[in-house]
Amino acid sequence: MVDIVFIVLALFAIFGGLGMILFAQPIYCALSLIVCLVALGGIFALLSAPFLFMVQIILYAGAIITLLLFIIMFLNIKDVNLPDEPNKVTTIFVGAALLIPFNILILKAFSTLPNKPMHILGKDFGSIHSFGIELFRGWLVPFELISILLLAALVGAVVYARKGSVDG
Amino acid sequence: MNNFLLAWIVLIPLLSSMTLGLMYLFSIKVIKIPNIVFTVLGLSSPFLSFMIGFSFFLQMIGNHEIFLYKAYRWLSVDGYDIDMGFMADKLSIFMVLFITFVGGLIHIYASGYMKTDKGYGKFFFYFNLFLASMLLLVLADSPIIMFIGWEGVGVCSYFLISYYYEDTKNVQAGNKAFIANRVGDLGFIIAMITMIYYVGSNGFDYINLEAGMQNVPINVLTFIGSALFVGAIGKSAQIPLFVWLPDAMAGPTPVSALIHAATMVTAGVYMVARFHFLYDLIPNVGLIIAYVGAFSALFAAIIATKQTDIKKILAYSTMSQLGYMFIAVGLGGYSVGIFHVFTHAFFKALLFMGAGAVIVALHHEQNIFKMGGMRSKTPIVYFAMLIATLAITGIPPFAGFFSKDEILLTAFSSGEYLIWGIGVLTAILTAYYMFRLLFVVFHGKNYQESRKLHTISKSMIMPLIVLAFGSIVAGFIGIPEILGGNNLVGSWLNDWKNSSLHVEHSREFILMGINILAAVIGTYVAYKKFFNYDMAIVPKYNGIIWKKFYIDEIYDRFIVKKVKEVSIFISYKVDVNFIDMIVMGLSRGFIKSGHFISKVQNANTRFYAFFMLVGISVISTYLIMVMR
Amino acid sequence: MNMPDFIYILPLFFVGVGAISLMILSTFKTITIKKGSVITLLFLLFAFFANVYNLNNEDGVYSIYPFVDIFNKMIIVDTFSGYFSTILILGAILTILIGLHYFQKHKGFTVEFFSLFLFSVFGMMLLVHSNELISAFVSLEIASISLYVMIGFEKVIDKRIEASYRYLVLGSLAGLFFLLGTSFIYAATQTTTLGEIGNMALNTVDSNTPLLIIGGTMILITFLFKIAAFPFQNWALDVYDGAPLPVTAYIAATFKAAIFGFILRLVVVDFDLIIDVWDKILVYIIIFTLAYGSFLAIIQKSLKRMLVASSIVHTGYLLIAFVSISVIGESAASSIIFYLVAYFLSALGAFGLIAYISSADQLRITYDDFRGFAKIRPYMAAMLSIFMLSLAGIPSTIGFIGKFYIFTGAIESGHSILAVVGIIATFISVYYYFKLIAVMYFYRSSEMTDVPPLQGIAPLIIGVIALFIIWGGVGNTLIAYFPGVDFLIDMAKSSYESLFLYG
Amino acid sequence: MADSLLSYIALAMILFSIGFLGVISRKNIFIVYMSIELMLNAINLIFISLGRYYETMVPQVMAMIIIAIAAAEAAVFLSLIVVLYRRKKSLDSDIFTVLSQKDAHE
Amino acid sequence: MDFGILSVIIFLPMFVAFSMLILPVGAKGTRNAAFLTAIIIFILVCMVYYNFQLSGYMQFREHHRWISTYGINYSLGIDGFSLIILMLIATLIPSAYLWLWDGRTKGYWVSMLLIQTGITGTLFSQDLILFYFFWEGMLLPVFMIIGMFGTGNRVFSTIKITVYTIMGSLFMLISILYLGVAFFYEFGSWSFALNDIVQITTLSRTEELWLFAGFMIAFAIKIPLFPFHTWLLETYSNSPTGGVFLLSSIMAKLGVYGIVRFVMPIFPDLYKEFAPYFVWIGIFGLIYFGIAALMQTNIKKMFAYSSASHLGFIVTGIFTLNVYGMTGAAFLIIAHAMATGGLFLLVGKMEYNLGIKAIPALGGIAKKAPVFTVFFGIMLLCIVGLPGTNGFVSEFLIILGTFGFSPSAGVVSALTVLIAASFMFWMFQRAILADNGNDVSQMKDLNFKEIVGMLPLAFLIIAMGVYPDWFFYKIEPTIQHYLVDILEIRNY
Repeated sequence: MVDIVFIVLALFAIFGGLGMILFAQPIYCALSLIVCLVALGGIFALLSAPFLFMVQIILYAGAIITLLLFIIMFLNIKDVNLPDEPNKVTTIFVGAALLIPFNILILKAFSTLPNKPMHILGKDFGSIHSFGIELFRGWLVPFELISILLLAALVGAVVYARKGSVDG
Repeated sequence: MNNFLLAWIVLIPLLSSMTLGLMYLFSIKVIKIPNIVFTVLGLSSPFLSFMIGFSFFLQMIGNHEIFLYKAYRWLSVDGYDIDMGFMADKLSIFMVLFITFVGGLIHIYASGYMKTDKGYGKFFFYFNLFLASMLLLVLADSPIIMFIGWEGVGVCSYFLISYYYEDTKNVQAGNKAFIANRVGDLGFIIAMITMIYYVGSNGFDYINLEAGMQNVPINVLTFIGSALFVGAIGKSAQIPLFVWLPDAMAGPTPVSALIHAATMVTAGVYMVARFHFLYDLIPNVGLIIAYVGAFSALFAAIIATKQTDIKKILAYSTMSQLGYMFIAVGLGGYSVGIFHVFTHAFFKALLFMGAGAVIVALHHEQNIFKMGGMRSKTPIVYFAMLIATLAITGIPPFAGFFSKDEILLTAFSSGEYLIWGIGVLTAILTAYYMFRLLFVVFHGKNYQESRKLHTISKSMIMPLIVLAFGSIVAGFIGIPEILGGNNLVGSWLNDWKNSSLHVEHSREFILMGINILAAVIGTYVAYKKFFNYDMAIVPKYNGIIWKKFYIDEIYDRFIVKKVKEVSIFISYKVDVNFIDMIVMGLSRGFIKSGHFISKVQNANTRFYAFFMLVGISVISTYLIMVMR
Repeated sequence: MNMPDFIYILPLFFVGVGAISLMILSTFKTITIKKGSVITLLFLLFAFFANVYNLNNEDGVYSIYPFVDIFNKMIIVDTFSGYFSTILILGAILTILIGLHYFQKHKGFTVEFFSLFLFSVFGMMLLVHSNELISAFVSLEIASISLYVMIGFEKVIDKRIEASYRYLVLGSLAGLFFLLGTSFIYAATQTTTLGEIGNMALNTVDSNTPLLIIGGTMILITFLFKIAAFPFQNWALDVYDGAPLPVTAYIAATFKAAIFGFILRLVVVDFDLIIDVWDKILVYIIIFTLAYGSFLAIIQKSLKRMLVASSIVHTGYLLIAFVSISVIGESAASSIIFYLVAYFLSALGAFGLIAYISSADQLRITYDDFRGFAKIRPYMAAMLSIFMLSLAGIPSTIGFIGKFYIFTGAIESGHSILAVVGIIATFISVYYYFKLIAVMYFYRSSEMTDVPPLQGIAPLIIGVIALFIIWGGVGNTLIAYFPGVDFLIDMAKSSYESLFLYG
Repeated sequence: MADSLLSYIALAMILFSIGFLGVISRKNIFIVYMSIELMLNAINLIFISLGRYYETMVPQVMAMIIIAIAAAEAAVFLSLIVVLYRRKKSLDSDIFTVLSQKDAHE
Repeated sequence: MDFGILSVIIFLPMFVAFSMLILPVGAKGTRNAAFLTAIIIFILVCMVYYNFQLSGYMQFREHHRWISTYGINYSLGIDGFSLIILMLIATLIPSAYLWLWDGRTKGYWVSMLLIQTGITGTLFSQDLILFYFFWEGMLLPVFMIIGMFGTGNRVFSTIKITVYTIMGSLFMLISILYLGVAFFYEFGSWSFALNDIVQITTLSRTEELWLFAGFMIAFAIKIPLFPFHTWLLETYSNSPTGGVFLLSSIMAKLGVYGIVRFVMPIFPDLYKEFAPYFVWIGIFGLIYFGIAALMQTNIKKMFAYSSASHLGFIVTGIFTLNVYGMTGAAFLIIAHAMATGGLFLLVGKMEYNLGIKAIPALGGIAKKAPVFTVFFGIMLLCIVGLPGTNGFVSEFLIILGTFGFSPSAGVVSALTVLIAASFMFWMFQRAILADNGNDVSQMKDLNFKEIVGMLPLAFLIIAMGVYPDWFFYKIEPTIQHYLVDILEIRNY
């Protein structure tokens, strides 16, 4: 049962990803990405990470991609503005070929880890409670740093988004 | 002992020349110095040297003393010392005497000849320097010091030949002389260095060399002897290095008289005589020397028969006479050779000076066929020239007869009949071309009467007379025993007297007769052809003899031109197109690769990412292989 | 809160607070560029003094985890980080001083720029202080994101935003490999804290090594990307060229130092066991990096691009020392540190001076524009020459000593071939560095009135840098009781020692 | 299948590869951005599966941090896209070639 | 001599140069200061010469720590071989300054002073890194002086010589570093001092070969030996007088000096093993460059070739492995420095007056400038190796040494007397003596200062030719030391 769920979700994720890189229209791509991300969220849940499942749905599918869609709409890109991409598929195949050794390498390395059952753990694991405790006990520094990172990104976004005096 | 005076024989002309040189520079840059100052300085040095030399000569009479004087240690490397040493034995003193004497006379002559020249002081600077070098050459006690003089002589001749340096031709002639001499020097240096290694372990003066020579392998000695002889060939203008001598006539006539007749060119002969102890051990090389001399004599005589330039005729005759000398020294008759050097110095100097006088009188005309009838115009010169011509032709009792006769006698008695034959043949030719010259210049008729002659100063005439006298009597010091003389030269130089030189009296007389006959034949032919020659006709010569057997052209074509081609090939082809190409090609290659690589730098983000992907892929592949 | 611990993070604190306060201040119209820069300088100076205070620790070499119960060993303060912080802060200070003229002349800059600038300094400093991979990545991101924006700050210029875009895409892409590597290392060792990784690796030698190696390799890829090594170098030329000159100077001089500060710590402390695996890869990477940079630099006509291309070459030199670490840890690491200082000074000087010269207008860009420069501005030309000589590694400059250490180390560790390749690269570099000197001195100028005369603080600062370069190269041969070259290398060595205080 | 760590890793790597392919094959800068987001998510998947594998919360925290980083990048990226589109009126990343060596100021 | 006389000799010119740069002094003031410096250094060098002991070992040693981490020391010292080059420098430079007296800018004088520092520093260094330091440092002022004050395609030739010589010296640097590392591995401490480096025993033959090559390439380029000579032509023909003077008369010799000072003691076995090859390379260069010089129309290029030809001969000399050849080489270094230096000064004047370098465009100088011609002639005769000049003594000794090394090589090397004579005299004919109808009315004869400057050279050329032994005795113990102690040749 879990296997089937996993396979279905994995297929959704993969096809979502493929759709993202294959569709010409950005809007379709964004939608494919949402499919992919939601499927991934499902897999997170399979991996006993309910909090992250939630975050994935809300933050990614909800916020970031919505923002993306908003900007796509906002820019109102017409078909003529879309770049012509004749070599797309060729590049993908060549790139895929080049990525094979990389993937083999990584899978080979992971196969050295001993096999362990991966069924869903109890309620406590992955819950917001245990998550919060881990975050604030052990990972305060990165957490605080994230805030500074976001501040910096904020300043950057402001700088870019602000209309320059000679902008055009 | 007052041996240090030996050094002064050399030092006096040297100092005098230095003073002259500085004074000359001073005079052209600051204040003009009157010529008389130069004259006094320039002329006094040969005679002072002559006096000193004569004093040694006097001390030497009757004993076999050798005077040595080591001034200072010239060089000391690795415990091996070479001294700046002077040595006077009979040979060197003999040379010193006639060099200073004849040289002094030529100095006097030059003071008249060069009177109006702007570089009067410079001329005497060179002249004295030359004299100093020549004296060093003969007075040196070791080959290396001799070489200093040897080269000094060469470079002075260069400067004197190219004395009128504004004209390219003169400088070229000087260059030619110097380079040809240098070829000879190459041989000299090689010989010298070989000697140091094989012979000179105890010291490098003649005495030690002579002692050391005995136990050296014969092939080494042969090598040394041959190399040395190359030096002699260069200096004494023998085949094949003679080409410079005729061209050297570009210098002022006193130069020709001094250098190319009396002194410098005889250095080769002197050198062979000086190394008699070496050549005694290697008679084969001596024979080669004799043959080279013989052929040079003949060759030069043949060329001389067709020349028209008065000085060139004399130059070829010099070469021819030098050939005689080499015949003598090559066959071991060192004293004979030196005797001929001695007599030759007188009459050849006389010939040149006479010719010079004629040339001056005719406003520097040198073609004999444009002269003519000078007998009446310049009678003293005529008689001087006549005596000299008779002397060179070998008419008894003039100087040349005795020495030439002895040479031919030497050749005959050594059993080298071919050489003897060539010698006789050359004697005929000598008589022919010398009288040809004399007849054309002094007896030719229909010359341009209207020409106004340049006056010949007394200082030019006086030495002529002295030398004419010398040309008559010089031979008497070497009258062979057969004629009742006691061969002063031979006994003076008896160290070098070849013991094998004994033939029957009757045969000696016959030989003498043949010589006289040869001279007469030559003279007669010349008389027939050129006495009262019609000067209106300037003969146009052609043919191989007039062209001097194309030797110059051959050298030019096969050596000079080739070297120049190689030079151009090296400096403009190899260096520029090959070696520099590699260097520049390397840098161009760098820049080219830079441009090639910059294609990667195409500002395409996707491409950059792709490039990264390739890198990652390669690294992954490597890791897969490493980690199994 | 105990005071000593706080003192240790005071430099970081000052910079971070400075960044945030400038962000707030930037909303006020009254804060001009000049005032902003003064404030920035003020914060940086505080940080600098705090840092120097820390460095002058009475124990000599020190190593401390401040607030260990809260920060959980994720931040470390030791001589090593102090040394690098000094470089970074100094770089920032110098950049501000040199670039002030430039920022004032160019319209596009606002006070936010200084805020971002301080953010990036903060990120870099944090990077050398991080003792944990995730924090390190976050620090790296802080620095990078600030830099992306700083590069594209003048968004009216195509060049700038393109550079920004390219750096953003490729930088993020490269950053992903860092995360990937972290995940693998975590998979192998169940920790991301430096020091513990090494211990875990020691304990579980066999089973998880492949994962550790791959994780390390992934991090190495990011590292190679950030320092612009082959084959991850393409961005460098575009980005540096596209960036405003002071920013280019800043990135070239300091960012490399920060990256090396972290990676040295990581490699020396944790990857001791697996570093040999990379030797062969790195050898090829170095050769290609040197070749690529050299060939690219030789064809450049623009001075800026030449300096940038040559910075790839300098990356190659640094990597030579990096390879040597596996054999001769101490001297190789300290030679990297020394070379970083040498390059930092030379590059900052060179870029800074060019920035100063071309701040008024874009007139002096190519070699040819510098024709006869020595006649107009002899002192500037002399300084520029000193920088070029130092970059080329000619004796009597600090660059020579740096190269000396690196090549000696390479030979010592048996990588003679790398030393030879490095030498060849140096030899090529002579061509393009000396070309500038030749152009400045050997030609007559045509028209030369537009150069800003020597005024303000920038030329003074650059002059001081030039003197420092000479001092670093000559040392104490002339002045007997003055610290010589030894001083710098001793510092480098003690900072290396501090990495092992907690074994 | 869902019990094996390797299958999760494989899925993650596939997604990562797809993302990489997107970066190298697509000119549209939106899609480039989305590809990077996808890759980030793939890494998240690795972390989370590792968390499950070792039964610890740490990787989940890391994944959370990564999501935050992605958000920060998104802010800058998207604003940059706006700037780029405004200036170039195009989303084709291939036309941004001011800085290529060919066009470098001579 | 406890005040560090060698340091003073090295750094006084540099100090003066920098002072002049900073102080607001004009060209004239700088020139006076430079000349004064040269004179002071001459006096100091005379003191050194006077106090020099007749032994083959290093004297006047100075030793200070410099970069102690790597055992690099500031270590100076001289022996007989350095001494003669030092004397040469001290004599030549004031003379040259008198010649360059008028019309040079401040930068010119500063460069000259800096070059002097580089040269003397190179000469005294006993530590390999220090040596490299000065060796490279020397290049910079040369670079400046050629580039700023040269003629023709000066920038190109400047870059060429710089890149060329730096290439060589960088290979040497690698070799030096390698030696340092080898010393470290063998003895456990760092040192680059020559005395320490020579003790290394662990190098394999292959390593030694590479290191040897590294050193030799650097020196061969500087000298220059065939085939590393192509920088020479452009540089010599485009350099200003002072630059080419120093390049030809001193710096080229420093290449030879480097071989003797460093290559010989560090690689004695290879030195002996490769001696035949280098003897032949030298002889080949001698002939090759000599022939190439023949058809050069640019007078400075011709001298460049002539210089290269003689330097080949010097190299032959130092590789003959016997006292004759090596002393001869040392002597030829002096002789050639004086003659070539003098010639370049003279030609520089000619160029300065007439603005032409092509031989066909010259001629008739002798008439216009007799004193000039006299000095020209003396230098020329020295180059040609005429007895009575020191050129002969040295050539003779080298040929002697070469003959001792191999008779065939000796015989071939004797060709030098012919080759030099042919091109030099031909040039003399065309450029100076013969009147080719060219306008040389601008040519001025030497003025008083120039005569004073040239006199020491001319005097020494002749004095050393007439009484060479007087100059020999300071060198010989050093050469003996090289051969017996370093090369361990006892019976040669």
